[in-house]
Amino acid sequence: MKLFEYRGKELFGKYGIAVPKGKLVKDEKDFSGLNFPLILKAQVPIGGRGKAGGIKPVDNLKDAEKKLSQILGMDIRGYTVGKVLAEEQADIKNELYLSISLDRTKRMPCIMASAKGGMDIESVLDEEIFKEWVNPLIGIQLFNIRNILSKLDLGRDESKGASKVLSKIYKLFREYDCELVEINPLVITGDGSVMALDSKVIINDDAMFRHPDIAPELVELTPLEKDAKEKGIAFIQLDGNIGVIANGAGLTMATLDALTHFKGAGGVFLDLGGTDDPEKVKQAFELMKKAKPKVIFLNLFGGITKCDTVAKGVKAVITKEGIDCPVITRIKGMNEDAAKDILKDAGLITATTLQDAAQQSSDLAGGA
Amino acid sequence: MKLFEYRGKELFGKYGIAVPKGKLVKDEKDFSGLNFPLILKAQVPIGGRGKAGGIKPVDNLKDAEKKLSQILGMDIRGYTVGKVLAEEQADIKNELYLSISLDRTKRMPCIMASAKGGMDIESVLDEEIFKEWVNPLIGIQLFNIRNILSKLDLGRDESKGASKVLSKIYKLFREYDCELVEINPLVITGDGSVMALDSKVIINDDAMFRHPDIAPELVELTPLEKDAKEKGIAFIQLDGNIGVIANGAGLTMATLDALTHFKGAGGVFLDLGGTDDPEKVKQAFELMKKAKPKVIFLNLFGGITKCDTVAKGVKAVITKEGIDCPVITRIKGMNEDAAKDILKDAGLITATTLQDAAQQSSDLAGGA
Amino acid sequence: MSIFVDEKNKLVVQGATGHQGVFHIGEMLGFGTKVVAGVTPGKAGQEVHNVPVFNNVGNAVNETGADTSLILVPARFAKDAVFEALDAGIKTVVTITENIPFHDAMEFVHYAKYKDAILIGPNCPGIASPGKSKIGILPGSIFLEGDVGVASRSGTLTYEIVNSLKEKGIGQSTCVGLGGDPIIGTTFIDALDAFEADKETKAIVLVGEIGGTAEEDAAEHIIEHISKPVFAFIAGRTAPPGKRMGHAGAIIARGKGTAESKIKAFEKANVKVAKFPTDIADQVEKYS
Amino acid sequence: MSIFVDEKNKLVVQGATGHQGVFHIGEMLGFGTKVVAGVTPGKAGQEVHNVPVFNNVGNAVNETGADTSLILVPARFAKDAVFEALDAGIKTVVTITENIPFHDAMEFVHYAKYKDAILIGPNCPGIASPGKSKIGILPGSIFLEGDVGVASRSGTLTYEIVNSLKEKGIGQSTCVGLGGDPIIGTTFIDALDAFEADKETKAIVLVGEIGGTAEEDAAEHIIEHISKPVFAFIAGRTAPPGKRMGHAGAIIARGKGTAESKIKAFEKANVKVAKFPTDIADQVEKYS
Repeated sequence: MKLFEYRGKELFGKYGIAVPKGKLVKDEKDFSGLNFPLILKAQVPIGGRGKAGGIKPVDNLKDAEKKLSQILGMDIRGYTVGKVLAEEQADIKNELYLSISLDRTKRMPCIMASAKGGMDIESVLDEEIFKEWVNPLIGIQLFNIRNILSKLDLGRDESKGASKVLSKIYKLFREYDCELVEINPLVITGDGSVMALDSKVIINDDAMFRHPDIAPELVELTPLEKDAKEKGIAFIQLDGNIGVIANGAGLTMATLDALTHFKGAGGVFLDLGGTDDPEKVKQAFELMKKAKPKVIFLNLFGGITKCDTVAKGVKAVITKEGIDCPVITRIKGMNEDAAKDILKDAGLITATTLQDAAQQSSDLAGGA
Repeated sequence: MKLFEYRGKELFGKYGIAVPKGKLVKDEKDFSGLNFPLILKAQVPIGGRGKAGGIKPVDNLKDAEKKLSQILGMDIRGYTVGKVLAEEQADIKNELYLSISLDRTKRMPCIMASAKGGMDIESVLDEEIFKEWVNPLIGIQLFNIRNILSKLDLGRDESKGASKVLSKIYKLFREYDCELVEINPLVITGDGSVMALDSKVIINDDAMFRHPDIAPELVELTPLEKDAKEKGIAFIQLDGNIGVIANGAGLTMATLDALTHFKGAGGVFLDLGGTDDPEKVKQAFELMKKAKPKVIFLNLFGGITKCDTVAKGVKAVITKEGIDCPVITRIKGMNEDAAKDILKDAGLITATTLQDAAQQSSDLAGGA
Repeated sequence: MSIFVDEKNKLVVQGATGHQGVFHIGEMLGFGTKVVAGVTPGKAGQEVHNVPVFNNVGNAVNETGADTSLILVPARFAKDAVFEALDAGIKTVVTITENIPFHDAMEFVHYAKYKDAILIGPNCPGIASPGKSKIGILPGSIFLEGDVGVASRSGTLTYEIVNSLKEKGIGQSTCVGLGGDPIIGTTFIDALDAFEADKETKAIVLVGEIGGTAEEDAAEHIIEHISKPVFAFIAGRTAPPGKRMGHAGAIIARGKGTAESKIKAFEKANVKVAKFPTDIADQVEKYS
Repeated sequence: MSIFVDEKNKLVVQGATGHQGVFHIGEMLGFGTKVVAGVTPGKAGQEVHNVPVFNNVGNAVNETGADTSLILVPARFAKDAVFEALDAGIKTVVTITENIPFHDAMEFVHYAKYKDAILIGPNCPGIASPGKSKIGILPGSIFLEGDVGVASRSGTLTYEIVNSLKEKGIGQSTCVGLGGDPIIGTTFIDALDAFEADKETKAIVLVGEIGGTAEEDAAEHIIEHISKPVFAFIAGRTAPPGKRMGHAGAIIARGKGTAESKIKAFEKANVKVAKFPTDIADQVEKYS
C-alpha cells in the first residue's frame, strides 16, 4: 500500500526523522500556526504532481487561499486531489536522494543514495547512484552506513545527521514491512541539519495484518477493484474492452497478450485462481458485467480444477442472471469435452484453440 | 554481572512478567502497603540462602520485625545480608522451571524447562528437563515455544500464559545481553495465572557498556578484586597462601595447578596479560602485597613481551617499595637470561623449571 | 535423473490435516511420492491416508526420516513453519503458501542458505519429477516422463504448457514452479544450472513473466554457462506499468520488469521466445 | 601442508593503523605472511610497512584480492568488523579482540557459517603455519616447521608449550589459538578434523582449560574419528567453581566444566594428559 506523502511523514515523525512543519489544509482557518512562505502539495498516490501543477509555493494567506482552491479537486493523472499538505519552506543548502527498496535478485534490502537529490531518480546517471545491501539475517550495520555515506562528500556533522536518518529509515522499513522507503530530496539545511522534504512509503499489502495502526486506504484502486479486493478476487481494470476471465495469474496475463496479437485489447484482468466454487464464479461474472466489457473471454485450463465443474457454475450464472455481451470460451484440461457441451448448451461460443478464441474475441470487440 | 533477585524482578516487571507484590524492607515502616502473610528473602548473589535461614515466612508485623532483624546482617556463605525483599505469598498450584542460558557447544541460547520447578535444577533428572535451542540469526520462533511448552502438560490457558512469559524472557535475555535468565519456580497460581516467584539474571560483563541503566554492583567481588577490576587487572583471590603472578590466563591457571602438585595452594591468581608496562607491573605488585601472600611466585613466558623489560619493572618496584615475603621467579622465552640477571640482582629467587619453582614456592609457603 | 527431487525424497507435509493437506497428500501418494509424515500441532496420532501425523517437524523427522517438507500453512504462520522445518534438519522445503510478507520470505530464503537447504517457492505450485515424485499441488495427470526440464514463475500457465508438451509426446525430466512472488528461494539460474548438470535433461523451457529482472539475469547466465537449448515464454507483454498482475511479483516498477526487456535479453542469449504458450511445444518438437 | 592457513592466504588487517596493528603487520611480514592491505575508516591512502590502507574491507578486497582478515578493532566494534569482512567476501576471519559481548559472538559465528567462512576466535592469539604464514599476534620466534598440530584455548601457555616442542627439535604443522571465550568460531573438533585430514600432521596437541564441555566433546569425537595420536594439557585443575579464571570461558558453572571431567574424557579416548605444560614435549618426543 502506497502511503500519501503526509502519512509517510507521520511515520517519519514517529521514528524521529525531521520533516518541515506542516499540516493538511482544507480552508483558510487551517493555515493558523504555520509561518509563510509555505508550499502547498497535492496528496496523490502518483508521481509527476509538480509538473501537473499540484505543488505551489505561497507567500501569504490570500495567495494560499487562492492556490489551495486551485489544487483541491484538481485531476492529476486520473486522481482527484482530495487532500493538500501545507508546509513551511526549508532553507535548502544541499539536496540528496536516499531510499531503501527490495532487491529481488539478491533477496535483500538495498540502500540507494545519491548526491543528485530532488530530481526523478530514474533520470540520474547510474554512476551517480550508490548502492549498499543489507543482509536480512543481521540487519543494517555501521559499516553499511559508513560505506554508502562516505560516497556523498558530506561534512562531518552532515554525515552524522544523514547516518542517523539512514538507520532510522532502515528501522521503519523493517518494522513496517516496507517495499520502499524513499526520501527525495533529503536536504541539508542552512544550519547543517538534515530533513526529509518528501516521503514515499510503500507497505507490503501481505503484511498489513501486522500493522493495524496503518489504516488501509485503497487510493490506487477503482471502485470495482475495491469491491473485488473485498471479495478476494484478483480483478484489475485496464484500458481495453474485452473482459478476460482465466484461472491463474500467468494464464490470465498470457490471455490478455494473445488478444493484443489480434488487435484486441483487454479491459479486465480477472483471475479465478484455483477455485471451482459456484459462488465465486457467480461473483466473478457479476463483477465482470459491472465493468461493461464488449466481449467476455473465458479461458480455462483444468488441472486440479475440473473444467466441467466450473462450466456448470458459469452456466448457472448465465442462465439465471443473463448476459448482454458475447462470451467466447476456450477450455482445456480435465473433463474439457463435458465442459464444452455444458457451455454450448448455455449458448456460449466455444473455440478450440487459444489463438482462435483470441481472434474471435478481438474481432467481436471491433479491434483495438 | 549477577543481579540480586529484586533487581532481576524489576527487569521482569519492565518486560511485563508478573511477580509477587513486594519491596525491599529495612524496618517496620516499609511493610505498609503489603498484605500479610509475607515472605522475607535475603538478597545475596549466591544459592542456598533458604537452607542458611535467609528465607522466612511471616504472618504479621511483629513477626516480620523480629525475623527481618534476624536476616539483616546475617552471613550467608560469605556474603553479609544488606538487603531483604518482602513479598506477598502467592497461591501456588503448580511450580515449573524455566531458563534461557548460553549453550557453548551449539553457540546458541538454550531454553530449558521442567515441570519439576522449585528445586535445585541440578538435582532434577535429565529426562525431566526439556531443551530447545534458538538460532541467534532468527531469534525465538513460535515453534520453539510450542515445542518446549507442549512437554509440560499444562492446561490451555496456563500454556498461553507460560508462552508469553517465555517470549518475554527471551526478549529480556537478548536485549540485556544475558548469560542466564532463570525463573525457578515459575508458578501457576490458583486462578491460573503465571508468576515468577524468583529471578536469576546474569548480564554479560563485556556487554555492560550497552546497558547504562543497569548500575554495576560488584557484589561478588572482594574489596581487592574490585580495586583490581577498576585498574583493569585480572586478579582473583583464592583460599591458599601463594600469590601467583603470570602472563596469560592459561599460564596463570597452569601455574596454580603446578603448586597443588607440590602441596602448595594458590592464594591469588594475577594475570599480567601481554603487558610489560612498568606502571602495570607496579600496580600488580601493590595489589599482590595487599593480599598478604606468604610467598609470591612470578612465572613469565616471554613471547611478544620481552622478559627483561618485565624484569626491569619488577626490580624497580621491589627496590623502591620493598617486599616482605619471598619471591620465586621462573622466566622463560625472549631475553630470559638478561631477565634472570636483573631479578637475581633484585634479590629474588630464580628457578630454572616450572616444577622447581612450584616446589620451592610450595615448600616456602609451608604446604597446603 | 531429474533435478531437486526424485524417488528418494521422504516428505513431511506441514499443514496436513486441513482440506488442502488431505487432498494433496492423496494426490501425491497417487503420483508415487513417498509421503512419510504430516504435521499439525495438537493432532499427533491422527492419520491422513494412512500417513501418520505429528505435532512438530522434529518428531516427524526423528520417527520417519523425512528430509523434505511441503508447506501448506496459512501465510502468517509460514515463516515459522519454514524455520521449523529447517531447524529440524529438512534439506528441501517447498513452500506453496501465497501472500507471505516479503520480509518473512527474505529471512527464510537466507536462513535456508545458512542451512544448506533447497527452498522452492513461496507462492508456487511445487515441483514434479514424472515417474519419481511430486512435491506440491500440480495436477499429476499433465506429466509424462521425458527429457525436457521446465522452470516457471506461474502455475496454471505452466500446466497448460506441460500439457501441450505431453500431447505431442514430449516428456519432462522435472517441472519446477519457482513461484510468483518477488522474493523466492530457487531462481531460474538455480534451475538452469541444475538442468545443465542433469544428464537426463536435453532441453529447457522457462516460463517467465513481467516484474523484476530474473529473466534478464537468466539470459546472461545462459550465454556463459548453459549449453542445452532453452525455450521461453513471457507472460504480461501487454500489462501496464505499476499494476500488480495477480502475482505479487508481476509488476513493472520504476521502469524495470517489462516483457520487452526480458524477450530482448532472451533473444540475445539465443533463447526462442514463443508468442503463445501453446507454441512452445511446437518449437521443442521441431528441435528434437 | 597445514590447516586453515598457508602461504597462499592474502591478508587484510582491520584496525591497521593503531599501535597493535602497526606492530603486528611488521611481525607478520617478517614471518612471511602475505599482508596485502590494511583497513581503518578514514585512513585510505596511508601505508603501514608499505602495505596500503583502505577505508573499508570491500575496497581492500577489490584492490588487492585479500581473502583473509585479521580483526584487531576494539570489542564494541568487533561485530561490525567481522560482518563487514564476511559481507566483503573474506573467507577466513581471525578475531584477536577480547571482551566481545557473547551475543555478538553468537551472531557472527553463525553468520560466518552462512557465508561458508572459517572464523577463528574471538579472544585468541591467531594461527601460525610455520614456514608459511602467521595470522595473528603469536610470537614468530617460538615456531619450527614440522609435523605436530597444536590447537589451544589459551595464548601464553601455548607459546610455552610450542617453545618447549621447538627446544626438543619438534616442529609444528599449524598452531591454532581457538580463543578463551565461551563462544568461539572454530572448535577443537574442527581443528581435529582438519589435522586428521592434513597429510603433514603426524600428532596433535590440544591445550584445554576449565569451562564448558569442548574437551569432552573433542574426546568423544577422537574416539570415533581421529586416528592420529593426541596429547593434551588442561589448565585450571585447582580453580574453584563459579570464578572466571581470567578467560571469559574459563569458569566452572552449574557443575559443568571441571578439569577432572575433561581429563577423564581424554583418558577414555586414549589421549595422554600431561601434568605440567612442559611435559607435553617429552611425551610427544617419546612417541615420535
